[in-house]
Amino acid sequence: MPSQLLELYLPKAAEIQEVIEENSQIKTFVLAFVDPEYNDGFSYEPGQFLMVSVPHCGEAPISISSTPVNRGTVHLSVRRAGKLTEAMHDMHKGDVLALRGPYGRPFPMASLVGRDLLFVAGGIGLAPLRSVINTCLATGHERSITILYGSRTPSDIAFKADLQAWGQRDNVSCQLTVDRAEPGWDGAVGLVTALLGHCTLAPHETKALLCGPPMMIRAVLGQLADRGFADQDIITTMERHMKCAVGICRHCHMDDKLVCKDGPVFTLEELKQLNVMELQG
Amino acid sequence: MHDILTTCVYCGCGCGVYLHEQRGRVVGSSPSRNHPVSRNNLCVKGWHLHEFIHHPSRLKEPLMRKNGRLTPVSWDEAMSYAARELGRVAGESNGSAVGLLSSAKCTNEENYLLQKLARAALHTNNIDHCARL
Amino acid sequence: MAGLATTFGSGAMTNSINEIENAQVILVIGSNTSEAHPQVARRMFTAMDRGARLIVIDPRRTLLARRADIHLAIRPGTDIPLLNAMMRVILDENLADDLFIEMRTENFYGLRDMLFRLDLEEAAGICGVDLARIRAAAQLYGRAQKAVICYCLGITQHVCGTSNVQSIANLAMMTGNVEKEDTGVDPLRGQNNVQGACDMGALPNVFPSYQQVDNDDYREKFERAWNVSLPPKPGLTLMQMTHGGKDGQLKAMFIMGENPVLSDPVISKVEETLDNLEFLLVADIFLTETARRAHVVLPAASFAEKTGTFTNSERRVQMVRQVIPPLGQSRTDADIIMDLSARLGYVMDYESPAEIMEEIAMLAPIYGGMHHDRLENSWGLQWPCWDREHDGTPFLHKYYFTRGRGRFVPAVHEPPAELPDDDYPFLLITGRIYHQYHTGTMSRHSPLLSREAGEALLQLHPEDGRRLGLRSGDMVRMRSRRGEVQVKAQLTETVKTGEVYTTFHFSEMPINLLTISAKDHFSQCPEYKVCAVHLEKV
Amino acid sequence: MTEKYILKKDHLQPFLRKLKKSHQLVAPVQNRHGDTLFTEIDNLDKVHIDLDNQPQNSLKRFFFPQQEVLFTYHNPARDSYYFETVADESAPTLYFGVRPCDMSALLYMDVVFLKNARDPNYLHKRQNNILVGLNCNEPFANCFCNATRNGPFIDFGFDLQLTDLGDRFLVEYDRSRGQEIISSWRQFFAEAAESDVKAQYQAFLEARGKFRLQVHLDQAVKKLAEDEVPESVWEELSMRCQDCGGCAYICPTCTCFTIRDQPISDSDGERVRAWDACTFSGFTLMAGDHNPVDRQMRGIEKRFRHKLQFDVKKDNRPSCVGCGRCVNICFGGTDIVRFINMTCCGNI
Repeated sequence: MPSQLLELYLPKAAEIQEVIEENSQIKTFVLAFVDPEYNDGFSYEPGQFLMVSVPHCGEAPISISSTPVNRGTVHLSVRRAGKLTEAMHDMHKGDVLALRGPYGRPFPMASLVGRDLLFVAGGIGLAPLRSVINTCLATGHERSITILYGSRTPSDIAFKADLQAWGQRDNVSCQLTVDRAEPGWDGAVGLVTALLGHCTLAPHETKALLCGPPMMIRAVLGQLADRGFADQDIITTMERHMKCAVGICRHCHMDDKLVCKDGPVFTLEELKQLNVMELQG
Repeated sequence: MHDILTTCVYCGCGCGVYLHEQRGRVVGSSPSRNHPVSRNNLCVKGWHLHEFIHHPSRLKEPLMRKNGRLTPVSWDEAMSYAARELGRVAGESNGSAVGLLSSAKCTNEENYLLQKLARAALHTNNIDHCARL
Repeated sequence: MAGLATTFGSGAMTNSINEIENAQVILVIGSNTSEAHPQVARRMFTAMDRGARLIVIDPRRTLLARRADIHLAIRPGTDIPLLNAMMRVILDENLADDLFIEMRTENFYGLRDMLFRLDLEEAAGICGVDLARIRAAAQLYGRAQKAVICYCLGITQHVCGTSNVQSIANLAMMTGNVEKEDTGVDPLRGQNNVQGACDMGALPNVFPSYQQVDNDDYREKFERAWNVSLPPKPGLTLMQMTHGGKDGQLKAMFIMGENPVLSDPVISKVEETLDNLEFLLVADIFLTETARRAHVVLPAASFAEKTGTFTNSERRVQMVRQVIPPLGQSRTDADIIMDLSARLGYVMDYESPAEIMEEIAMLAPIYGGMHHDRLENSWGLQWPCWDREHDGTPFLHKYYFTRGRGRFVPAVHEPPAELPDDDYPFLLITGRIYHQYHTGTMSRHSPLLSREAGEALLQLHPEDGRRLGLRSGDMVRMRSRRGEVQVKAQLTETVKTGEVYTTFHFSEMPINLLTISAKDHFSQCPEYKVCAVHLEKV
Repeated sequence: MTEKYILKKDHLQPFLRKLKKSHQLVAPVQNRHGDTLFTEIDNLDKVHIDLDNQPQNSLKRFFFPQQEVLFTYHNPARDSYYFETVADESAPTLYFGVRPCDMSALLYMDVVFLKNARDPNYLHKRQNNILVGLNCNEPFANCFCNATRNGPFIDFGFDLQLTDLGDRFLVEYDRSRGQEIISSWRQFFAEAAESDVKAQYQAFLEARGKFRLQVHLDQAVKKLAEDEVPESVWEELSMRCQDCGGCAYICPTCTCFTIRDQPISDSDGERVRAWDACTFSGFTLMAGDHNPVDRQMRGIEKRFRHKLQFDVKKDNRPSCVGCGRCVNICFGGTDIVRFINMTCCGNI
């Protein structure tokens, strides 16, 4: 039995190097594979995800939030949602879980070169986009980058360090908003679509990358369409129940497409051919 | 893989179900095509009949309460203690202070034996099961 | 079960499951058939595809109710006025089967007098269904040549459970819809072998085959067979045992394969009783809530690890075959009982379950011809099966009712023990759901079933939800006069306003802390289907 | 034109006994209860091989078991988490009496399990077998493989294929392994005469005329592709589906599965693959109770669209082999044939 065939579902052990508390609901786990040789050889692209195994909890797909430019570790930002993510939140530095991947079709990084970039994210939605942003900045993206990030409350704002760093870059404009203010917050209050209203964007020059809760996605898509954004210039990443992540078990199907193989990154043009719950009214 | 015909243990329809045995484990369940009730299909519980059989929290050894905690003991210790207690209470009350609950999930033969144990060995008619629920 | 015993003389399903496919009209009352008895619902769907008409009487708009030609969304606990109203309409439009009444029944005049005194408008008012729809249902049932009635715990779990059943029997006898193929009155027994457990005499008042313990001839027969003297007085029922309380009569109990701490009403009383026993022995396959309170817990073999027989709802005795040996040190319940009996000085020695069934066949007339070798090579036999030559009985009372003539027993409305009021404005109905079973001992240990239905949900009408500020998924604190639980709300049109529904499968939401211990005087069945609760957002 | 041979019917049992020396034998066996199932035969003389009735189970569970351990995991301490693969001891197997529908179903499963990625467990079992088919002279009551165009006779996918010609079988081979078997057991096979080949073709023509079910599958596929299926059809289906999963579990081409951890102890467990059905609501339920599909309304619709629309678009043929096993088993009285009738002719 050729051994490499056995690997299809077999995860690789990975040790937690560091746990960053983003907010009460989200933690970022910095991981490195226990096998150093495999760890060095490990590479991925922004937008791809890993199947994370936790003892007795099975597996769950989690998108990689770090940039592939920094080799040696991977960041997984995890929101407390189900049995596996709850178990992860109880893990500390030095604990071992297991990963397999990378899986999925990444963001089309090549098509972003030479275009203005608009990132719109809500809550944990910033995780996959963070990988794209940091990669663009690391590879010297000249055109302007606009980042709009919405959270529920100021204490819910995640990736504060990154937002700080992005703010200092001259070609990056980073704007935050919250649903509900808290004392000491002097920033914008309201939906991320309000921020979008004030941005001056050239639709034909800009690529929009979105990720967040379905309501936010629907609202933003509406605005972008009104401002003349072409469907193939709007890119998002979808979340679905996954089991095999290699296109066999069909849990993640959207009509005839599989989110694990044909996604998770889709352009709006592709999504419109499918009846996708997130797009319906 | 061997298919052994048995009767479903869930509701009162009594479907004919094949349990698939492989290397000492029950690894699947499927309907009998010609059985008068199942007729080649099962409800969702029938199709997953095999899933609870090998669950790790199945009771696998007798337990006895020792200073407040249920601790594993041998069959002989558990049974002799049980027989002594049941016999004592039945003897002292001529059977009226001992009660037995049988189960609609056990077989006819086991229900018959339990009511015989109650009446013949413990001299009581205090036996019932949740037929009313 | 007791209800039918008095009217027909036998408490089991009169006809077989497959006959439902040929019925012209199917009346389903107090049964969520597609969730509790899917194979029976399958026959109903087949019958409907062949042109049969379906009447569903259920407070909730279940899947079956949505499929029905006529759905009477009755107010819980008012089955008798509805059935009486239907019978009155059948009388007024002389759809009764006078020949059948004359030849096969008795005391019809007692029923007729009560029906003529009935005020139809008032009866319709009590059960909250408009009279025109009751009339339509009565006409539909009355005009059919072949009509069947299926009922379940929605009928029996009331203080007037026995009268409910007798009213159903009255309706069937009045229209001659019994004693014939493809007709009948079918109690859908809830569990795989509840029919068998009753047949085997696991009841306080009867030996196997319903031979009364206080009948001297029967008792002497068993005393000779078992050569031991037997107690003459009927024993305590389940509720009398588990609700004895501190000063209850019982000092020791042996509970085999049951979980009363979760399935009996007023759990606080049950726990108090069990904790005050000097000795509690439990045999089960998992450490249930009841087993945790025992002094000794014995590991039992599951149905896949032993051989024996189950009797299903249509009286079919079928083989259960061992697939694998008992796990770990567990032993079959039969071995446990035989070992215990020997230690108590009464030796029972049977080499195999087949030998036990031989003894049953000798002592229980309706199981006279049930031998494992016959059951081994057939799809089982339906009792009564008098001897080895007899091929079983597909439908009962073929020429005569077991008790000779079917007896009409008129019944009048008996309101539930506890109705909603200002303090407890909502009416709680408890019951089952499709993916789980009973107290979850088996079904909650099945990964896929737990994925499909993993937690308790309280079905609540959207309007009530809005008034209480609740959305689906919010937690609700639900209180009755006896206890309190927290449960997740599920807003749905399945239930009417003012009524809520939940289940007893989930130990973390022990609904039976709230239910009432009022029970039917005759059958001792507790009133699970009606009690008053108060709801508030957590 | 592959050469064709003749195998006398009374030589069948001796021929199987020879092959049984090197292979586990699976064939349709009628048990004492009267059901016919594909069964692993221990003793050839104690079983009644039944070639007159359709085996109620297909070959699905022999290649894609209802529950299968992928590997075991061990977590003795917080900083130690390792895995052990399970040696798959499935012996080389000879599947005898495989009808065209079940043979085609195997080829469909190959596409699912081996096209996007090569599933190790499936591949090991698939490489390890001999397939001996049997053409259908007498289609069964619920068969409609003529509508799905993979029966009643087929000419690909098998190692050996038999056609019943009365007192003898006409034998053909499609793959080298079949040819090897014929050459290594030459004493069982005679050259087929021209008349035998003609008789086979005659049997094929007759068989094509014996289908009792009239199924307009192509029309339904066209209507689905052009989205002309009225909403009333989906509503009727959603009122009938009672969420049993039986249509998917019994179907030889339904291969969806779930993967879960089944603990054995506090520190050890098995990662298990088990059958799943797209009609279950838990199939698409995500963490945090978010479900993109409303099962009651859309569960059964997804299954029929997948078989008759999406797979037609992807592999330009429906993923239904017309075996008829799901006909008349549905608790709500629907199945793929009734769905097709509802879509095309508006009645149930």
